[in-house]
Amino acid sequence: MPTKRKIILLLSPFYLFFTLFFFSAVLKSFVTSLGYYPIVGLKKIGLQYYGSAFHSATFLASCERTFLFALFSTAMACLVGLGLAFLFNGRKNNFTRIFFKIAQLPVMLPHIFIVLALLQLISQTGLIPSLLVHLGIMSSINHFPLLVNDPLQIGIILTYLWKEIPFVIVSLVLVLRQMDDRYKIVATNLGATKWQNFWHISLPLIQPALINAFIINFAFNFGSYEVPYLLGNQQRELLPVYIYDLYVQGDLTQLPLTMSLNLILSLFSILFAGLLLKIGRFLPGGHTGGSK
Amino acid sequence: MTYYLNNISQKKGGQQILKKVNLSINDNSIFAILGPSGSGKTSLLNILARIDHPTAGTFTGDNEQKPKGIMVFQDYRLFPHMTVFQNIVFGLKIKKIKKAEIRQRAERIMMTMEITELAKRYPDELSGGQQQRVALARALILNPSLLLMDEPFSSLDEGLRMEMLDFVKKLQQQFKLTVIFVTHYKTEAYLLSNQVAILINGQIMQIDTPRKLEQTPANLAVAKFLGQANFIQGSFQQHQFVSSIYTGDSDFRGTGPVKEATLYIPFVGSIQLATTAFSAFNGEIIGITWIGDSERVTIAVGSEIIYLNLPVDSVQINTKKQFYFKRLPVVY
Amino acid sequence: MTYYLNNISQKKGGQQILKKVNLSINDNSIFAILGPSGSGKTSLLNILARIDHPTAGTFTGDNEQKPKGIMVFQDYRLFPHMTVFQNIVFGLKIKKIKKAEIRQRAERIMMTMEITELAKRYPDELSGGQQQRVALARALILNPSLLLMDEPFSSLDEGLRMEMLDFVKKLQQQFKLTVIFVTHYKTEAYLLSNQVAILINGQIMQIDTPRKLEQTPANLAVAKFLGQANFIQGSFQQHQFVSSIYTGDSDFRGTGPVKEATLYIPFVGSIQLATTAFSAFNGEIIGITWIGDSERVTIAVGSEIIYLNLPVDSVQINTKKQFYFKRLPVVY
Amino acid sequence: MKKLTKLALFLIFSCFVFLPLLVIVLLAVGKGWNYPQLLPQKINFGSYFKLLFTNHELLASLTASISLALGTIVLTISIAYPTAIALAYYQFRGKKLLNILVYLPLIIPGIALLTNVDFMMIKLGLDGSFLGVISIHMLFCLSYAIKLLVDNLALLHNRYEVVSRNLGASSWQTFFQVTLPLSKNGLQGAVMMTYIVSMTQYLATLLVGDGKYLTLSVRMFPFTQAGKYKIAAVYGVTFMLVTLIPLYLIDTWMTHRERRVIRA
Amino acid sequence: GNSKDSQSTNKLPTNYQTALKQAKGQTVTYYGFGGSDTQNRWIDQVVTPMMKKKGITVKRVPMDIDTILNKLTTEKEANKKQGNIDVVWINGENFYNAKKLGLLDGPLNNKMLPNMKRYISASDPDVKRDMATPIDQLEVPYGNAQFVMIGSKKMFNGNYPTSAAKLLDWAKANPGKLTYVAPPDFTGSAFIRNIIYETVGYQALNDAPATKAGIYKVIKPSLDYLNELKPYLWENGKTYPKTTAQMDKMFADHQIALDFSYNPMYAATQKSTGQFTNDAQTFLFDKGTIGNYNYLAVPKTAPDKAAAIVLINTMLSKKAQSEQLSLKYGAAIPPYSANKMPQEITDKLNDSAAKNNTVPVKTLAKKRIPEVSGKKIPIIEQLWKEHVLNAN
Ligand SMILES: Nc1ncnc2c1ncn2[C@@H]1O[C@H](COP(=O)(O)OP(=O)(O)OP(=O)(O)O)[C@@H](O)[C@H]1O
Ligand SMILES: Nc1ncnc2c1ncn2[C@@H]1O[C@H](COP(=O)(O)OP(=O)(O)OP(=O)(O)O)[C@@H](O)[C@H]1O
Ligand SMILES: [Mg+2]
Ligand SMILES: [Mg+2]
Repeated sequence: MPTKRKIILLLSPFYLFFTLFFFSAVLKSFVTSLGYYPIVGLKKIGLQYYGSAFHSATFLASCERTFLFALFSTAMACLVGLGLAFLFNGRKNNFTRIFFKIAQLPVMLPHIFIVLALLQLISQTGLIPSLLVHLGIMSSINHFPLLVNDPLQIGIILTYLWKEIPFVIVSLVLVLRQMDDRYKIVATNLGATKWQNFWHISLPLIQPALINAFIINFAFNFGSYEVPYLLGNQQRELLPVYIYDLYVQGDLTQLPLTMSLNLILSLFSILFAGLLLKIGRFLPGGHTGGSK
Repeated sequence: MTYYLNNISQKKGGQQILKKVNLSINDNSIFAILGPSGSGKTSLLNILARIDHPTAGTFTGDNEQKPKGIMVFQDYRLFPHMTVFQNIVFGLKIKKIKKAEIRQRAERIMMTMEITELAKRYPDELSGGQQQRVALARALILNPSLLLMDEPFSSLDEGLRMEMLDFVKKLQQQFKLTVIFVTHYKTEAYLLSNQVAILINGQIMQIDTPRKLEQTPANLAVAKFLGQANFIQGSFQQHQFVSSIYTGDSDFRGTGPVKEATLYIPFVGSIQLATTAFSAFNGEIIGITWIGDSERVTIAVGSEIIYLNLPVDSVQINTKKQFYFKRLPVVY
Repeated sequence: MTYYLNNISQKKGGQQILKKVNLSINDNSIFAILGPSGSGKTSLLNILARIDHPTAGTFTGDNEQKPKGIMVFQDYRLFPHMTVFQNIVFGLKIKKIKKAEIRQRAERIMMTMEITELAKRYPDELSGGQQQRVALARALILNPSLLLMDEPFSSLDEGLRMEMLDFVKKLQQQFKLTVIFVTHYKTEAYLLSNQVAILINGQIMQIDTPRKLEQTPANLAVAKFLGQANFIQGSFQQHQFVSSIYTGDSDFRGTGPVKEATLYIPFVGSIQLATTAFSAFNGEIIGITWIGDSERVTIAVGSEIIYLNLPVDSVQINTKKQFYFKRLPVVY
Repeated sequence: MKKLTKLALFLIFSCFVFLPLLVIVLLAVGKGWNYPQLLPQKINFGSYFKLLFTNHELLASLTASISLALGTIVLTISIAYPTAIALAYYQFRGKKLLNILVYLPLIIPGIALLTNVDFMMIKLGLDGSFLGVISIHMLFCLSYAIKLLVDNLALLHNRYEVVSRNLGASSWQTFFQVTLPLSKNGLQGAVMMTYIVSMTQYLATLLVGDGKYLTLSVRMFPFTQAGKYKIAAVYGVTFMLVTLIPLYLIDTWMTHRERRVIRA
Repeated sequence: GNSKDSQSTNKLPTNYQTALKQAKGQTVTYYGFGGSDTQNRWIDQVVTPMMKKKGITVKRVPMDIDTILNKLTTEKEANKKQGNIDVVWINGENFYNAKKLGLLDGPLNNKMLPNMKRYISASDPDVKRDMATPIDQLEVPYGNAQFVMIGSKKMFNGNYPTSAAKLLDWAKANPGKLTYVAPPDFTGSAFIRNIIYETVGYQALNDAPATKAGIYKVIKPSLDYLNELKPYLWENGKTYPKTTAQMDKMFADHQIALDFSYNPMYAATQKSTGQFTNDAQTFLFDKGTIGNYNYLAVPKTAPDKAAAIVLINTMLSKKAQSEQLSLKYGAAIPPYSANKMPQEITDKLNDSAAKNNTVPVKTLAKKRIPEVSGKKIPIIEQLWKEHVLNAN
């Protein structure tokens, strides 16, 4: 059968739904961001909103801060998740099976829950400081470092880690399960140590999955406002919160600006994702060609 | 140094797939293990490579307590994410050998394997035989003191196979390697090694030189495995083999009930037209197939059909001939 | 019905791996394609099975416009999630054939393949040869009108291989199948088929009967591929071949410059000790290796070394002998 | 020694996961939990269940949530599978672009997207309809589903599909007999993520659902956002139960049936 | 409302009787913030049964007003004639926007709403203006809110800081024991406005032009005050709680001494569910606190306006409002005009204030300061962010 027709057939549902619901919506927000929002009388089309965004020092500073923050928290999640996935990917072992089930738990719950629980746990009157005081490890709860709304955004990072480490584990283990240890056996036989094995064989083989998980998490960490809104530090405001605040002020004439900021943020994420995919293709493991 | 396999047994899926294998293999030699499909060859090599643990028994060396062989896998197992070059140098890179040396060694071995132009390809862009050569190169480049090869030439054509065989032999002599290699293809075994063990059904049946093996297989199983032979049913009575095509003296090696004996007539080297002291049978030539270096001749002896490989043009179809055993025929 | 391959070309990774292949294959026959590793055999079969598209050319049949062969894959490709039984009956199940019939056909073929006891196992619990037999069974059970086999016996031992060959032959006759099979192992090709095509470097070099192929390869490439031969460099002057070991008449088939010609002396069937009209050379026997059905004899002729396969015990080591061509020697 | 570190890591990780969950459960069933009390003064599971079963809305929300989730799963998988197959098996023009496109719904912030999607839905006459709501849920699940499937499918490539087609199976037969079982792990992941993402959609459900689909999340999120800890926790525990139980059942069933490792 | 069959219901009925007749058998959909369990309970347990008696089913959709407005705007943009929202809970800034975009239907007048006529006098400022936006009969008040302080008796030793100055003094003496929710949180923002009223007065702010520069000039002293207070706040004012919930918890745990709420009975309801200890005490600033109303409105796209009218009238009824006085329904004060307040409600209010140890209604009414224009609020928040939060 002609492959071309087959591919068109395979992709048409995706493109159909994407065009209907997604591209059209994005297009509309793009048009709005250009300043065309007739319902409030804005009809002048131009790049003025983009221009003002790039001239705003707050915005740019927030951009940089958010990028570093997202990069760091995503990298942490991926690193820890990767390590744990490797330690516990066996399927025969009951112990690792239980581990996998536990790891699935956080994936299933919305972020908002962990925010709620974290506030109960690590705010200064939370369970953990109380426990430390009770146990005599700390003399007063005031010595407990501020972990919520703190300048280092530890609260947000913890929330993201709680959700994302398991996500990384789950997506990697699903791949690792499929990939038996045949190549590991070969490498060991050729003299590779455990570490070399990990570095040269296992890691490249799951590299595409890892990059995927990284991009998904990064996009979330970079673009979502819910958690930073609740747990973030107001002085070091993250970009999504900055945009959200602008949005909820309820001034509809500001909507084009909000949209342009959102689109700038998205564009940045897209470029970064593209870059990561590109890098991934050149890194070891970029060519798997279907493991044989 | 000598390697010892002591009473190695292996069980899998409730089945005994290796049964008390005992072998001692001199170092600096090539040792072939020949056996039919499913006889346990791969399983045995896996144990020698310490990829698998035997359920019983040990594999030891004179000096080393735990020798470990480098393996060429039957199913190649090239790393799918590495190019041919990367695959080949993997073992060297792991050992942190200098780049220049790696490059040089890789180039040499790729030249020998005729895969130099493939260096940048990925395994899924190679033909079967090319993959097998890369797998070979990946192990050979390490000059391992103990090299294990699992049917390493099965996908190669005759010409390449011979070159590879020569190369392995040279390498073995140059670096004083010990090579244990497994095959189902007896010519290969005979060409490479002077010591061949026959593994059938998880048991070592015979260890001998190729010639001895062919002429006097230890038992019927070996004889049948070596193939290219006629097996004539008969009985063994009063020190005589009795059957429809031949009755007379024989070299009896059977263990089974005397009532049922089998006469072993290999296609090659057992029967000739020139007269000897051992008259065999009189038969009619009913078919001749040309098979390259000789002719496969189909002979009807009474109601039995016998096949022999005879020199080209030594008999004509539809003629009758008297055949002779070269020596006393073997009966099991 | 006849199948036609019309000018099939294939390009991959910037390389021309099949070059205008033209073939016509009669139905109800077994057609063998023989070629060295990497010559494009698998690529060609993939096109015949319509797994791959040629960059140019077509594959057609007399009645069918788009014939499609059922393939036995070189790397087996057993479905890893199915048992041996499920793998074997896959094609039948797909066709919604009755359970009872499926069961019966499967049992018969498993018996022939000697894999009946493996029915409930999964592919990763099988040895290499067992996997190959399952792969064969999976295709053969369908009695496909066009069967494509890619090195289907490479992992089987001699005995099994012969049985399988017989089985395929019988099946082919019984169901009037057309079988195209690919191998690098020439004996296999010769045994199964009377029409053998030689594919080298993506080109069909010769289509002939086995005997013709061996005796008069169309060109040097074919000769070299068929292997088991000595190639003596010399020149072709005034209708005479001139070289250090032999100078005289020859059957010249070369195309190249006359200055450089090559004398083709296969190990088998070209040279004998008995006197003929074509005196070859006088050499000293410097080595004898026993290779099963004959002896590989190493002969020093001046400074050249020549190998021949001679009947066992026909020469003694360290003796000199006069050798004769059986017929006019071929020179390229 | 190594076993010990592994065990230690396991325990740390378990604490990391369970501590917050424990807090939520305690919040849901406890009463009077103020500093410096370590644990709630009273723990009363009865009150939780009473709240659960006397809440007449809960059952309706559950039905809404689950039917939407199931609908989303069907829609998402039926779009994600072909797309993933194309991405994992074939080379075609625009593949790189598609690879990035797939991430877009995750990348573009909800603010920029939701009202505009709602606009489109109104224009298409789909707002307030089941199809409309599962379509927007699908939009957010699609990235996960496709990526998880691609990761998995790419491992085996289409080697076995080729065999199946060659042996005479139709596209559909091949899909159900070969592709599906071989990518079971990826499918499981995709279904799981889709279920979860659909269950947790709040704004999208409200906006596009036109208030007709009052799912568990729709009812719960105002409380969590308003920081009504206790009632949020009650909903949260319920949410956990209805998410975890079916997903664990699926997982157990899958691993149970899966007698064989699918080797890449 | 599933009333697509009857065209007539898509227009506002002319009077209550017609509305009642038309609405019979219909479903009315109420959209409002769903995060208040007491409010939800009131609608579910009090209003819904009352409506049921009138043959009308109530459906409550929990959606916050920002989202509702969004939805309505989108519907208007997409030219949708009939939506799914019958009644919305709206106020202040959002009303300003909704009105500007012409999303709301009206007039909602006395003819249509007998209970409005009965209990609310048209001259009430809160019926005329919502955050300085003229109401023009586009919304109807249904709940009364006033900003109150909740202090810890123990920590303040019974001596509550009833002015900004006292608050500052106390903060200096007890550093780290105060904080406020960061704007744009609703209460946090209100606290800042209340401080502005304390320091520069309502009138000054109300008169200031709605520009950043204009407001800054006026509220500079207030910002200075907040900056002076800053180092004595929790975590030295480097960070602030983000939600009232967070602040409530800090207060409950006695980490801070002062909490705020827009509901005068908030402390009482919190105590009744065990979230606050008995130590919590409600008080006001001497100069007064901000008061505003919660309003109801009917969108132009409402599918069943007759039922909407009935619902609004029912929510305004004496029965509903007096039920709402109990703690489990949030103890919200009715929006009734002081002179039209039924005696039994007044009694109940006084009774409850005494029992729950809160500020009496009279006092509340006396110390009520109106809201400023909704347009100014984001500007104030912006200024706070620049000059207080991010000031070094
Ligand atoms: N996991 C397993 N469970 C059950 N039986 C197994 C398993 N693995 C291998 N076997 C059986 O063990 C026997 C030996 O297998 P092995 O792979 O060693 O054979 P082999 O000699 O290498 O054969 P071949 O030449 O066909 O590769 C076979 O009969 C095989 O079916
Ligand atoms: N994807 C690819 N890209 C580039 N070259 C390829 C690709 N696939 C195959 N080739 C090359 O095409 C040639 C023919 O391959 P093919 O697999 O047909 O060989 P073959 O005759 O089957 O060899 P073998 O006997 O070793 O299996 C080989 O040289 C191979 O390297
Ligand atoms: Mg094997
Ligand atoms: Mg091939």
